[in-house]
Amino acid sequence: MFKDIFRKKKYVTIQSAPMQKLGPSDASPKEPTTSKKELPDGLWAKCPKCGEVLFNKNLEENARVCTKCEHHFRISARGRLALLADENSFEEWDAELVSLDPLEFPGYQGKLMEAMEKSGTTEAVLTGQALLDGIPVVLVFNEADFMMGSMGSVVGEKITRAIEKAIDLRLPVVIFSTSGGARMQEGILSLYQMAKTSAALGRLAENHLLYISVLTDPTFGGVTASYASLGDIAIAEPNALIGFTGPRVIKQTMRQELPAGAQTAEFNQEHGLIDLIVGRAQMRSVLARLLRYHQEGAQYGATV
Amino acid sequence: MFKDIFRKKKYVTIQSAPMQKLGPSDASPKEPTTSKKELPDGLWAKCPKCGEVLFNKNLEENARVCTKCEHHFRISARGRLALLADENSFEEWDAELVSLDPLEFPGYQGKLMEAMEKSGTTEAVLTGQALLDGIPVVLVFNEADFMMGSMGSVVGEKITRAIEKAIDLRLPVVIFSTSGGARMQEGILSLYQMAKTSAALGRLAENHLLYISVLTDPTFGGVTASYASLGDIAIAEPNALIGFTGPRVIKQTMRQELPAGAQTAEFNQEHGLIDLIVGRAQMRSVLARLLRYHQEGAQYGATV
Amino acid sequence: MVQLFDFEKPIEQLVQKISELQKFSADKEIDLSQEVAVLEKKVAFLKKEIYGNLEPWQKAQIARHPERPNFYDYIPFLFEDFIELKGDRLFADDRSIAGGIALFHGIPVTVIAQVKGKGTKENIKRNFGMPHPEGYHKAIRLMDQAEKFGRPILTFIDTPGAACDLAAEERGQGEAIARCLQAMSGYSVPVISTIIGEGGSGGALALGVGNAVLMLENSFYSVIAPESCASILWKDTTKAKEAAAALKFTAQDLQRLGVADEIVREPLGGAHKDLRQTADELSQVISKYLVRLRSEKPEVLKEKRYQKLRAIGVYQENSKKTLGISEKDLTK
Amino acid sequence: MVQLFDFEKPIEQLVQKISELQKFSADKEIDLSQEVAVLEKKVAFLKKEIYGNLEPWQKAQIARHPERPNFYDYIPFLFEDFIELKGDRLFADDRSIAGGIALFHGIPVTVIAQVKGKGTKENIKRNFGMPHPEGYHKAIRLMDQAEKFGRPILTFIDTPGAACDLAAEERGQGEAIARCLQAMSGYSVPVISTIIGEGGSGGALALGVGNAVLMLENSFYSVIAPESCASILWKDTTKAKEAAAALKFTAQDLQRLGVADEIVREPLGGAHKDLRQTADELSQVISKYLVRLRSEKPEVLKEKRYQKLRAIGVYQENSKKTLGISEKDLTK
Ligand SMILES: [Zn+2]
Ligand SMILES: [Zn+2]
Repeated sequence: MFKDIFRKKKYVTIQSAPMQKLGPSDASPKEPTTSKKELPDGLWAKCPKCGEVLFNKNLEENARVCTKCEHHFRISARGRLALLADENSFEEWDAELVSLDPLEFPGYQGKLMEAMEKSGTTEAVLTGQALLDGIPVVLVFNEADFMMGSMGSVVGEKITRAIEKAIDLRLPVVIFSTSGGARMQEGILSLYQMAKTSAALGRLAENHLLYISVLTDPTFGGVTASYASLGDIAIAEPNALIGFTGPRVIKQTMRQELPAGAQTAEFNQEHGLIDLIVGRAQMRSVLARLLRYHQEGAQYGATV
Repeated sequence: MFKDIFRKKKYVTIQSAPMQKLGPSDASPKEPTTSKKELPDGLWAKCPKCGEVLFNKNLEENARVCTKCEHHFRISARGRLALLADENSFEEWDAELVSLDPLEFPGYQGKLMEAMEKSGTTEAVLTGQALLDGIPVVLVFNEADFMMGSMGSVVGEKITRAIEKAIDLRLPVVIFSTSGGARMQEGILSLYQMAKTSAALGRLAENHLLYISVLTDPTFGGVTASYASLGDIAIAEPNALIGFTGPRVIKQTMRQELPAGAQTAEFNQEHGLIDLIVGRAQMRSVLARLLRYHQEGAQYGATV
Repeated sequence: MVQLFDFEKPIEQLVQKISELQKFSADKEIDLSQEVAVLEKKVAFLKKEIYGNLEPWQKAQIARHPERPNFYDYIPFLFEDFIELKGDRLFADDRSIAGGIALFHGIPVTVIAQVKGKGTKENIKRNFGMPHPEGYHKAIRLMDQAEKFGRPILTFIDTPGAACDLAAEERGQGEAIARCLQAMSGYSVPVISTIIGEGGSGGALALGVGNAVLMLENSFYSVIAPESCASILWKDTTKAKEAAAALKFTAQDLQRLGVADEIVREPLGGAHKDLRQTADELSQVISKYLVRLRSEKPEVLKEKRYQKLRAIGVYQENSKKTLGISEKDLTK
Repeated sequence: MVQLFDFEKPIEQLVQKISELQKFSADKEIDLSQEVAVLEKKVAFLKKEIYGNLEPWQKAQIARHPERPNFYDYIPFLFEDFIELKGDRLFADDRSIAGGIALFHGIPVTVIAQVKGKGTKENIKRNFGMPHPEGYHKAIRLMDQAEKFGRPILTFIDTPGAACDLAAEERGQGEAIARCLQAMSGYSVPVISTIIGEGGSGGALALGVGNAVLMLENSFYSVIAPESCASILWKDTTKAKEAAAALKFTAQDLQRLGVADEIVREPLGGAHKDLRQTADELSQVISKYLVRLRSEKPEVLKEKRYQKLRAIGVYQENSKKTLGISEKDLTK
């Protein structure tokens, strides 16, 4: 049953080219940053912030940022990769890892198949090595279209392997998180991926290697409570929703209505949790500067 | 002019005996924990908390804790020493260090002389080595009667030397702080004693040696902002006032009236700044247990 | 009186019948000892039958029992001495996490425990055992000291989950938990984590990065509360029972999935039926692991803890292999 | 227009007289160039006379001048690039302390600076340059990263003192400063601290534990504000001038007392008279020390910083020695 999917898609190193299609991540944007789509698929998208109707083609060309109000639409893992990595520099890792259904959880297999079809990828994370403005770096991207980037065994394992490889290669790590949190359908195994990825990042830190965490809309739950919050430098995209507990659960559980603007990137920065808010257009150059200033040889340690 | 004072007092190792006179520290207690004395010196003291008139003799025998309401009166450095150290075990260090007047600060020399007379000691800190319930420990006590325990060059130097000696001897350190803060009359030199003592405690920590800070009434300013706040374990006496800025200055500067109970030991504990509040009667046994559990050989590290 | 669950009622009814019979026998001076003996046997059988075959949802109910022993209840039975140390040195003392230095079988250890309250008043004080960031910061502070002084760390987990309110969000609940996970994964001292009641999601996991993970027989440890899971899956919180089964969160499940190392036996009916017996079992099992772990070198302890985490997860790596999902695959 | 102090007014009056004279000369077409030249010489002389002999209290006024350059003013002149990094990851981002990574003479450095606002609105945002505990926590977080990645640390001090309100007390102002002192004392990277304006008490010292301590010519660095000192000593805040003299807080005093390593020259009248010139001087002096410190081994840097602190203080050790207090004693 799964077989066909794996035959159909052969994940080898793909070329990154700035103008390639970045979607379809936001074709059906989720609340609360975006409202339900009212337009036919493919051609147009309506900006959930300013209401502008945008040609999808123009939106793609603008890195899926609204040309009128700079609202950041969601973007696929490969779309982000294309915006950041130098051409032909990306080498994907561990694409062959796929999820099983260890708990025989009701409906999980079907959900996995749906997610693969929707996202065109095998799991909720893309990992590998690339050059960013000439600087070698390990890149990790959550894929929102795959079960809202949720972390099960495969996501945890792929991220952990990427970090471990970064240690071997003495490379910095940049992780773009977009996730609803731990993946319920793998139960305790998902929960412990939080510990596993955090432990791997601990090793990275012991090796004095840089980790930049870029939090994008949305980052919640077990992902906020693990790798997304452990960056030496924490960057967020403007207006991204970031938190531990989602606003709906807070309302249901605590009967507490969050104030306007709560859990936005700006709110998180106000509360000391985010170093920098960087728009998608500036992301590559900011990352390049930060990576460059952390390259070995640039620092004191290497000069003596 | 100072000479007589040094001839008069010969500070050699003194014996600690539980029943020795603990005062006269509180003969003239300072606001805000205690009101102005209305009783003739020596014989009686009035409890500033419950109003009870107490025989000074009884008060001394009860470690200067009110026999009715358990209010903790201030107590001299040597009074504390007597309550804690095993008999004949105390070896005083650096008693010969005395203050100069490096800034030729108006009135400082006179204040030093007054302080010596009032306190019967040469400076605002007493340092040395002792046994506490058989456990070797470095002990440091601020002396409130010496310029309200303020830290100038001598206090900073004596504390730093005590910490450095503790490192040499691989002993834990217990410091009882009682201080208004850095000593204005030595200007920047006083200020840098904060950095000096903190740096020495940093070395102690690197050596994996225990530091217990006991904060007593009052601990403020540059002492709170240095050695008093760096304990692995922070203990406070009940109801002791502890803070960075004194309530009067906050009121004057910020026109902000502190709420009742602010800056008490209990307030500080509520705000996460104090591990334990320990009454004077239990202090020795609590310290003994903590010291014992930290003795080398008691831990995992030493067994492998 | 101790609150009873529906599934316990057949036992209780039988027990009542016996006492009625005994009263009747005494009043009327009729010998019914044989009948009583038969019934008592039946009670014993029923207890084994019912308590021995509890469903996940029933275990969750026992784990959440209002009279289930909490950390403070265990202290006098587990430790020769316990000195509680408070505060995160940053913001507050969080009473849903207790920490301190204890003497366990003669060995100084650092103890960190989540604590639910008994009764409404204490529960409010302890936020129903749901820690805020300051609780995790306190835990890290005290565990860092354990590492500094080479003391083993014992953690006790009992929480519905981390606090989920605006204050928690403002003070970085996610980062606080993540820092706790990272800190625990890096220690060179032995770390033993025991789930004594409810192990709710990331809030529980934050204290769960042990060299050994132990679970009381009727505790559970789950990625999500069964009610929330039912609400998401079936938009129906009353289906918590089904969700409880689907989540595989019992001690037995977790042992099978490579998370729990050992299950600590509880008296029939749950820990609240006999605190001392539970504490004795707990003490013995922890001691067994502590002795074992203390014989390891610091760097080995750290490495083994990492490898333990590293091995958790089930996935398919070679895409040529058939994707049959079976018990065998759990061995990876 | 730039605010003038009373002691500057003779200069200003003379300057005005010259411009009046020049206007008169132009209007009436009378040659007064000789008279103007004489007056201009007199201005030059007066400037040297006045600015070259400033009293401590006058220097304090210059250091506190509302238009004195703050850290943000210096950025474009000191650094090729500056990336500001925010937040303590615990509670808030304190805007009275700015931190980040900068490129200084081509070298990546971590920069931490206290920042007063310009004007009321910005001053409120920056709490008049008085940091709360979260500011010090942010500083420690960023400096710890500098240590982790082997980057030199540059700190810039400009604060009336740490925040002194209830919120600061609640969140442990004392401990936050103490932790900052301890952290700075333990780094193995070069640390250079420069007082660019007001160095107010413990709040300033928290960023002052450098291998080198530099002071702008008109900055001051004091254990207590002169007003507070006057209030305590003479119950009279108007005697701040006398207190300023007693406290020996000028750059020259601090160099003599073994705290300041070098004084960075300012233009006559103070840094606000010529930002670029001040920044250039500052850049050169920092660069000189940075080159020197970068040639040292990490463990040596740490040890030397400790020994520098260790040597600060003046006291009498041998009681047999006469207690004459003189300049000589300052050598200890
Ligand atoms: Zn728009
Ligand atoms: Zn009393």
